[in-house]
Amino acid sequence: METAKENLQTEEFWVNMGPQHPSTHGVLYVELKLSGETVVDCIINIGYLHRGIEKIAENRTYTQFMPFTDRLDYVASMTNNLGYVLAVEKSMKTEVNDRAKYIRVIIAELQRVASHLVGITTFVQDLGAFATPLFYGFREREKIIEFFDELCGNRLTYNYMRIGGVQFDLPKGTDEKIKYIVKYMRPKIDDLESLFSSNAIFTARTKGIGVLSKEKAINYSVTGPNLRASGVKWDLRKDEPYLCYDKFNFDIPTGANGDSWDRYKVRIEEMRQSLRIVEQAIGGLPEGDPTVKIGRIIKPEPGEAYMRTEAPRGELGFYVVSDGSTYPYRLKIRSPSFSNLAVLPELVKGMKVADVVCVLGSLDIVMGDIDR
Amino acid sequence: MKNVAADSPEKQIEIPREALPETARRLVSEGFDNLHCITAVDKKDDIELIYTFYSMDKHACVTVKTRLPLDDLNIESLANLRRSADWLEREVYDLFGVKFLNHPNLKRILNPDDWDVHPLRKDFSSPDLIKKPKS
Amino acid sequence: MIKYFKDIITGAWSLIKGLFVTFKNLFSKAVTIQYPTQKLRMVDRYRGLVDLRIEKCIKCHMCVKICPTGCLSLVHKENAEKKKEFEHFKYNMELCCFCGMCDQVCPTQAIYMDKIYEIAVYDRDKITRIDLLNTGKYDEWAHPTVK
Amino acid sequence: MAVIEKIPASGLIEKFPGGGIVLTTGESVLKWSKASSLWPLTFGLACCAFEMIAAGASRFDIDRFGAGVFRASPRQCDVMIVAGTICIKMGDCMKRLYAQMPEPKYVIAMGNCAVSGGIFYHDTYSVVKGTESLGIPVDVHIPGCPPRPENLLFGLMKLQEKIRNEKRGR
Amino acid sequence: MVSILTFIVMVIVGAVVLGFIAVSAMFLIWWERKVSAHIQTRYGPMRVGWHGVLQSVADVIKLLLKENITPEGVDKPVWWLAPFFAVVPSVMVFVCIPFGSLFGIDLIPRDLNIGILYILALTSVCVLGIFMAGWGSNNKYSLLGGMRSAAQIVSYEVPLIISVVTAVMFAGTLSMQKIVEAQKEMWFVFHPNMALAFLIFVISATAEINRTPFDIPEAESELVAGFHTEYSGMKFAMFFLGEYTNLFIVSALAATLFLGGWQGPFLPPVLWFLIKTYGIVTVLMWVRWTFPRVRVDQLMGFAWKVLTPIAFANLAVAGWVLLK
Repeated sequence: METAKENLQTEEFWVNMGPQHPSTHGVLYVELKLSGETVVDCIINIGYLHRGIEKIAENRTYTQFMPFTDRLDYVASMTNNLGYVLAVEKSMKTEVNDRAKYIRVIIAELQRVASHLVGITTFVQDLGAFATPLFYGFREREKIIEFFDELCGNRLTYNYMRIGGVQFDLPKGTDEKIKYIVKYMRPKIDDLESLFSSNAIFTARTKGIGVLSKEKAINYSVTGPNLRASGVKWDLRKDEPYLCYDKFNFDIPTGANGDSWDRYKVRIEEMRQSLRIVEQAIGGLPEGDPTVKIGRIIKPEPGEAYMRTEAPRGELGFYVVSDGSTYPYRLKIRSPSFSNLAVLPELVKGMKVADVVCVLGSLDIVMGDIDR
Repeated sequence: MKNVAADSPEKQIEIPREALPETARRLVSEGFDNLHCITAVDKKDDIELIYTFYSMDKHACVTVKTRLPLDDLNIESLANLRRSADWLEREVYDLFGVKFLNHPNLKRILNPDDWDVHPLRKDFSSPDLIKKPKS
Repeated sequence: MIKYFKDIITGAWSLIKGLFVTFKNLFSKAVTIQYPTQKLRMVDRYRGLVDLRIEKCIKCHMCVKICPTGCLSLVHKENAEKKKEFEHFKYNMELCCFCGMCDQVCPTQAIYMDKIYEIAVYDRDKITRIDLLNTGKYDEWAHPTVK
Repeated sequence: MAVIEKIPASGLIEKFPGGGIVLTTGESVLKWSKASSLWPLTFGLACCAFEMIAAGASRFDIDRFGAGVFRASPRQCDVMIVAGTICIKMGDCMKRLYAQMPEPKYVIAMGNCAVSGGIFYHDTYSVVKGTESLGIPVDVHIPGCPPRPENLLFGLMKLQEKIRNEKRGR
Repeated sequence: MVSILTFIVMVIVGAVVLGFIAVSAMFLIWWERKVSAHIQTRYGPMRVGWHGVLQSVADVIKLLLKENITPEGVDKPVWWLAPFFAVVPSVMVFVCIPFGSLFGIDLIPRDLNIGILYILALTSVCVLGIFMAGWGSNNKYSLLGGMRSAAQIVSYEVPLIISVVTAVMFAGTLSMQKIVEAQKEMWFVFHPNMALAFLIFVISATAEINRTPFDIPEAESELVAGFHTEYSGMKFAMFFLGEYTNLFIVSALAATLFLGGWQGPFLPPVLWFLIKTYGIVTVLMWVRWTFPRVRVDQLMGFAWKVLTPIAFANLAVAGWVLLK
């Protein structure tokens, strides 16, 4: 038997995953070096969706650039809008009024729920539960999307936030609608959880897979739910509160091990916390006009501003350098998925092919966010 | 430069490029262990590199800036100190052409490998780039 | 040994719980909108195609200036009585990003976004240079038919 | 929340060729089968991919048209829905995917980016100006940024119409 | 004269069986699409025929019309034969599936006295087609899929056969018809031993026919389409046909061995048989559209560490019960 094993010739081979592959969440290209089913090496190639948004920003006025932020992380357009307007407002040293802040918080948190629904269910889809969880997630998400549709007239690219406020005030009867969404969403999240969390197959597939330690997470500058799953209690909404997040009660869920299971669990818990914030915000919504008149032409002082916000996928930073004209001199987008994806080769070495898909799904990346 | 610890949440320091590895090492040892972002700005005659470090314990952020003249775009890489620098430096190399010395794998990351232009430079031009008509 | 059996039983029970969720959904009502026979009513703020109320337009070029994609092109001339007249007002639907900036910026609400959303063409030329001054330009898409 | 309007049955309802009577030419049966079983390629590029999934999901349900079988392998699909921005790096892969599809094959360009480059037409260095500029023939263009799922379904019906009316020998 | 008559009967029986297989596979595809759609709270095919009943017909005609691509570098003979190897054994199995009786004629093409053995032997051949497809495609995904399939079937054959042996022990015969008749008083599934064997049979049969949660050979989210990645048109349709025929066969086997086959009150036997079979098919579909897929090593672990020992223990207990 021994000799037979010695004489057996084995060879490692490369497998290309992507750019067109059902579970790369877009156009990611992963090269895997396999020995049998085990991953020996993993190389990530990105840039298949690099649209040069940073270059476009230099040729658009501050207002005109707004629609382009929608197309960065297209699963969570509202939070991109928010990050951008906050950065420009910081460079202009203006602040919006309370009503606008509350509206922004409500919108951003609903968007987080919608985004996590997609994140979790595509993850489970990657694990092989074909279509059913994904469609449940989309069915629930559709409630929020329909609300956004009513709010600003589009389903995916909202272009809702404005420098100095928001485009429209909330339509009539929004209170009830949002309360209905919150009421509707809670049992549905429980349903999703009972479909996955207790499921023996799901547990076996995710527990202990792709363990991201605390040190490694910080070393790679991983942010968002992925960082919190590694046990770091860090959330910009609590630690560096922007808008009016300091007025709300909510918890930051953290994981213990940093494996795929924790990343999934943190997202589920975050949706519940987001609903809590929405509920508080809609209760304390101040009256007034949600826009500040700052003039049609936006012209920040020469200088620079860096603003980080907590997007659903992690810390989204906008670095605005202005030279006193109506066009940004340079706009850098520090996208969360970019850093989160970089950690993948570390996590998958020595694992099975199926685990690569699992880890990739649990990192919850969006290619538009990575390639910009 | 002495007292980088947090008295204000955001602190900027400007250093010559030779001092970057040393500064970075000190910042990391002082707890600013999250190299959050590396980016560059083309200031026409030189390129400004911006490193953002921050510390989760101290709730503080330090921005390190350094300038490179256009004819000598070389700087020591931080990829061996902080792993997050790996991709971020590749991105800066791709878009601005700054060469990071001792980088483990300095290849283009976003644009095709066979390009030799750096699109975010102010003097960049390409046949694919159609200017929007100014009105 | 006891753990072995316990694992199997708890595992099986967890799978059955999952089956219950799908079973519940199997007999709940479908949420589908059966598109050609049922349609969603577009909301008031819906951003469909860009349209123009010709008589309201004062040719101020605000919409052209604000457009992030450069899909509108307006040329006007002045007639004998120093009144502005259209030379052309073209709309390139191919480039439009339906952001609603023109709608928002227009001082007289002349340019607006209507509620047409069913647009599909075989030939691109149909949507590249749409004459906004032509009143019947969207008739085909306002009442879509399939043969 | 959303208001659903009932539209009286019109030309949009499909019938079995021959108007319900199974007495029809072989040609029209073949066309009918091609039109009612368009399997799309699982191929999302950017934002529009999410509206494509939404069209496949429970609310809009593209499967009603027989087009819900998203195949991951280009060898088994009939229609490529180009959903999103095509970048220069991706262009070659697109051409290869199109070449790998078996005849008869159809292409739907979904969203302005796939039609012409759309919002990314100006001032960018890495975006292909539409599917047609890659040399891939497009059957139906669906403008929108992104188009609503209903619009994708409408485009699909337009494609079915095109297949039903096409001359022999494609 | 007699030989000509036998020949005609053979042709008729063959045509009926083939027709039944085609119709049944098409029905199952439509049924699966409907069941999955309603699980996902949507409608599924609606627009061709009443609730889309003609959907599968359209699909099949279209698949037959598609271009048949032979990629460069495939191993031609293996590549061409693979779809046939995936379908032909499943068709041959129909020789001894007892459908019951209609107008006094037993609806079983030939009641072999080693029926169950014959069926088990043939179902194992199906894996050869999958493995050949994986090997011949000259595609790494296909190769991985084929390898996985081979490993999987070898493992799951063991608990499957042992659970079948339990049933055979209770019936005391290998003939399918007699196994059904042995359940005249009580269906085997109501016996505790056999209930367990039934569960084991259904689980390992799911693995045998590569359905979720054991669909690792074609694992869409990992291997694109697994062993049939490179197949198009007609050949792909044959794999599809084979898959759904196999689904029917294992359900029919489960119904025959454990649920009393065509036996039942009031309704004609054929109807009983079909109701039971399609009931099990529906349950398998329900399972498929609910669960994620297991990983390849977990799959093996489950077969060898859980199913096989329990099946053996069950067999031993059954033997003791019978001897008593």
